[in-house]
Amino acid sequence: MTTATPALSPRRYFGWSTDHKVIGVQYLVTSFFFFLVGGAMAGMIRTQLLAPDSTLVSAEAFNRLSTNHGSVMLFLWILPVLAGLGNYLVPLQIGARDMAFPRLNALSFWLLVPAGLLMLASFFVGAAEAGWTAYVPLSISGPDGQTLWALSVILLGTSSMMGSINFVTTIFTMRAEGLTFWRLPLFSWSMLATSILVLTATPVLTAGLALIAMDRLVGTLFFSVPAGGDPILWQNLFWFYSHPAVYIMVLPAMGAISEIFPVFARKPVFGYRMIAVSSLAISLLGLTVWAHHMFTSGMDPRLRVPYMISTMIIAVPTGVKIFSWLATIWGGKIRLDTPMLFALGFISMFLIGGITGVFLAAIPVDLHVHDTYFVVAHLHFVLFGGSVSGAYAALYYWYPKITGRRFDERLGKVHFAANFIGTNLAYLPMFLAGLLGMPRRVVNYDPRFTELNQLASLGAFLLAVSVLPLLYNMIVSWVNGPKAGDNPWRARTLEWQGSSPPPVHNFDQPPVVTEGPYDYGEAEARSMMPSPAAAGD
Amino acid sequence: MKERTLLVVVLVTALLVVAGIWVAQNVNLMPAEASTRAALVDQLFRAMLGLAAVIFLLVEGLLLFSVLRFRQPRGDDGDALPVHGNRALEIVWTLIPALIVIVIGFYSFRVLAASEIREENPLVVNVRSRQFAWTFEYPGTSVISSDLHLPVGRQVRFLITSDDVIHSFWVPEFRVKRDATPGQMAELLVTPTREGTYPVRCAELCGVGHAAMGLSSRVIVESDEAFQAWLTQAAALPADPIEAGRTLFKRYGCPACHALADAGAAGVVGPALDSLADPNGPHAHAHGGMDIRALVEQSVLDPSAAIAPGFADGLMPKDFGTRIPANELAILVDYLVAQK
Amino acid sequence: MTSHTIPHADDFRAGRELSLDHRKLGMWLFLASEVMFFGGLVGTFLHYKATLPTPEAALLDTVLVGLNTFVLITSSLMVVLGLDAIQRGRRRGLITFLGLTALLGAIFLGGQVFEFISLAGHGVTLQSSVFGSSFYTLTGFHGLHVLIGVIWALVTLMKAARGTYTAQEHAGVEAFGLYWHFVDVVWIVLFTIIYLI
Amino acid sequence: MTDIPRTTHDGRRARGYVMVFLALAAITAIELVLTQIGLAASAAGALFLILSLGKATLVVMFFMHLRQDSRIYTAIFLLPVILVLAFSTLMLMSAGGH
Repeated sequence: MTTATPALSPRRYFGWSTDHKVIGVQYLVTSFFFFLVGGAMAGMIRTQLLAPDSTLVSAEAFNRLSTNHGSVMLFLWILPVLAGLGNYLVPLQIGARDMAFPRLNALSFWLLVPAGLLMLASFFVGAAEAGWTAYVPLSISGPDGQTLWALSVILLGTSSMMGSINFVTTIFTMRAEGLTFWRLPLFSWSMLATSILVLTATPVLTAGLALIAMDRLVGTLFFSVPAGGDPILWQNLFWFYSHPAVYIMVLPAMGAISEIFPVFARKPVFGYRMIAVSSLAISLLGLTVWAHHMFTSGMDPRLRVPYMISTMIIAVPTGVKIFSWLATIWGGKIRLDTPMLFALGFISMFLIGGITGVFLAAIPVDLHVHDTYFVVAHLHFVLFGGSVSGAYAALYYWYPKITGRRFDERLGKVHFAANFIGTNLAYLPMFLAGLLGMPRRVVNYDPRFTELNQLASLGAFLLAVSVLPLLYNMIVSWVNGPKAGDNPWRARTLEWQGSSPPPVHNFDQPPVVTEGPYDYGEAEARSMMPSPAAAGD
Repeated sequence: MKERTLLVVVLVTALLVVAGIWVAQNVNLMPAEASTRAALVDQLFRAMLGLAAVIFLLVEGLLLFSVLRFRQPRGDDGDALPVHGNRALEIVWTLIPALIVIVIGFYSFRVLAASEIREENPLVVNVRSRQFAWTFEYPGTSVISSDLHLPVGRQVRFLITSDDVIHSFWVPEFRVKRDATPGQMAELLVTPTREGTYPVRCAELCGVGHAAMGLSSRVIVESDEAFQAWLTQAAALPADPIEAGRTLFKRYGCPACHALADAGAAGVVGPALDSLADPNGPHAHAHGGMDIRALVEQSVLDPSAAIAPGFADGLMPKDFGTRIPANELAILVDYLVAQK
Repeated sequence: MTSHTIPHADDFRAGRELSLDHRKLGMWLFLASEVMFFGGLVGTFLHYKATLPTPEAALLDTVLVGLNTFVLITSSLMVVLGLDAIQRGRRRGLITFLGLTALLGAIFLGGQVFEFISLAGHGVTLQSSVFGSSFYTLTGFHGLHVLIGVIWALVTLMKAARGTYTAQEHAGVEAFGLYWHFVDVVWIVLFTIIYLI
Repeated sequence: MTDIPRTTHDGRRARGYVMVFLALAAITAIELVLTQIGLAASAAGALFLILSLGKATLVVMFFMHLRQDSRIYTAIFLLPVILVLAFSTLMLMSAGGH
């Protein structure tokens, strides 16, 4: 049914290619490199925090490490890895030959490289040291690396926006015949919801960063307090993007979970429309809550309560998603392969992040725990326990599609076990440290928090080790893993109906879709037929 | 079959509620309660913890149960039943979380309002932060201290600001923090309820000394008598004028910017003040017919009037006029003028 | 550059069902992000206008800038007339109107540079005050967009001269038109919040 | 961009554009005159905002063809505009919490 794919040399991954599949893999590999860089920084931070008064790392070096650990992990790992997954899968899931603007797609990847180099180069001229939040006036007087950091984040924002223009246009104008919006796979739905957030929130951060860069380079007075500059203004500009950013970073991972659960439970996703609508609800609500990061700052006290309410409302669509996933696997025939394990891990760990998010939304509690290790634990449970576990699940699930090979199941399970234990061990103790009085971003701490920090560091080291089986598996299995066949998981979404890896133009004839993406258990239903010609076999 | 599932649901719900209540009453993760606000916040926190326990046990329990109960039977590659949705169930699990969130929101609002009630005649304390130290000033007295002393039971009205970057004044045992933003004065109301010594933390990254700043100052909540005693002792001056002058020189933070061997000060931001009165000493330029005592007093009250060559204007605080009572100013100026 | 897109039956069928053209949709999405970018700068300008009232604001010459606004509105008319011309197959008309658009754009930029020089003469510069910073940054970024628009107009003009656009296929002209009108709308908002209120 | 419904190829559309242009020019002229009269600040503020909203709507509806194009384009443009209005209002309101 599918033509033999011409042998493509791996060299295509190193040059300018407009094939969305090549660009997808370029995103995945590049972001993984930065994941290791960010992870190394985390390792140094946790080694320093093994003892309350350790002098292994100087205070200045520590501030630079924690600033860039945050920036690298958020802007150079999570955003690009999810963009890579979206790039590879959205055209395949909707039956298109490529993205709507292939050249723009290649450019949005190739902006990532200078941006990443700029951020790493900042270490040679004195790296940024005002936290990934770069609060003014501290970030105005910092070393030159802060300017490089700002330019790097502007480039990344531009790349992210270009990607979103591509995703929205592709999903709206290039869906295959019969693939209505209510038959769109949930991963593509999540990319659509994410792109709306990217396009509306990123430009405001770009404007803010431009102001910081001008204050540092040209001597404008936007954030000069003696001249009347207002530090709260920067916080508003920053958080207007940076809270939607955390939804940008979790929605695609949620989309991946919505794809994996039906396949490994052999059962249709429960409440497809409610999940799709929840993605949009989270996306739009996400734009109205940013100032819950500023309850303790000098924001207008009258505005605090409305932000508390809108933040708490977001727990409802998130709850709908989690309960829908539970209902999906209820009564299913669950196969605990690695993608399913990570998807289950996502739910159990993201839940802890989500619940503590409601604690942080409650103003009186937030006034105590804001900017403490309670927040550090919360953000790592939603971002590492959540997004990264989701990204891992997606990597394992679509690995046969991208490479045509099967990964080693045992190594996958080892990676899951180490990752699950490591995450809980690393971040649960931080909740307690935060409640008891340990502030955030400190190079030394009160001796009463020693044991909690040692536990956390132990967890972090386990996480560092847990990446090894993943790395080995991904590389070695691609070279000589067993052939996976075209649809090893017997999934029904369109991207699995062609050959694996798919031909350069994805589908020989434009596919015609005749029923939903998750119609498991229907006796006569065939998987989404890729094209009329194949209807006969 | 219907009754059995109903029974199971009721049983599980009862179990969860009991677990939630047990957690709310027995699990305490917070430090000591040392303010009226702390008591209120801890009640809210424990209630939310109980609710969180219920939700956590429910979801993780369902997850675990499903994984065990609905494992794929060996050799059965078929699909499960094609269940696409259940309108009633979806409505329930949208309304219940919405209800929970509304209750928590309302409860939080009431706790917030209750913790910001103004009592009359609060003790006003100025909290000044700079890179990398806290300074607490007691208006109406000349007391400036790096440790915060508070009488128990009396509401404190903190007026918090910063001289350079953003810091954040946080006392974990009081359960509250407020950012010290430069160029702004933030107000914070706290009523200490438990005597003891508690740490003062800095909760906003403010530079290389951020961690040190969070380990340097303490708040000492004590009885009113002890507090008054401390206040008078801190305000007291040694009898000997030179000794008193030296104490005031240190108390008002002059050593941070000025060097003066007599007071062991080594600041470099402002000019050294050794041999200030020597007409042909380093400060000869400024004399210009002015009486040296008038010049020194003017430089304290209005620093920009005469800037020593090689030093920048605008660095020395301009508010000493309001902060230093007249009698203390006289002692300080006499002390400086006495530097030969 | 490996272009592998073999001609395929119909990529954008789904778009036509929603009467959407993928190039126009891409342009509108880009303009949406531009609205947010200027939104950030406008928010900053308004915040400081409210918190730091300054006599420097009185130095602004509303009448001169009013004329400049008139120039930009006229250039918008030129663009739509140019588009109308190509839709009727009149390539010469398109070329003339694009030339006029670029000229008017340049005149607008000249007017702004003149205003900046006179303001700087009164001591209002990027570094002189928060008002100076926020005024020059907001109007500067807009001016930058006008400059990009003038260059884009000239590029479109050259392509028109080479016969790229016909009555049936003139997507490039429409994209440029959307961008130019957007820059005009941004100026209409800026003119009001900076000079009028 | 073949999705614009074709109206007859006569000068009617061009004349329509000129009419819109004249309206824009007129509003701008009115605004300039109003600045010279020196109205009370608050009244003038609201009036100018309405006038500029009118001008912007004219350009967007007629010059940018949002009137006859798909509602999706309008939604894509309106969402950011609403967000900017909300963000700007908040920036105007909160002059710091002290």
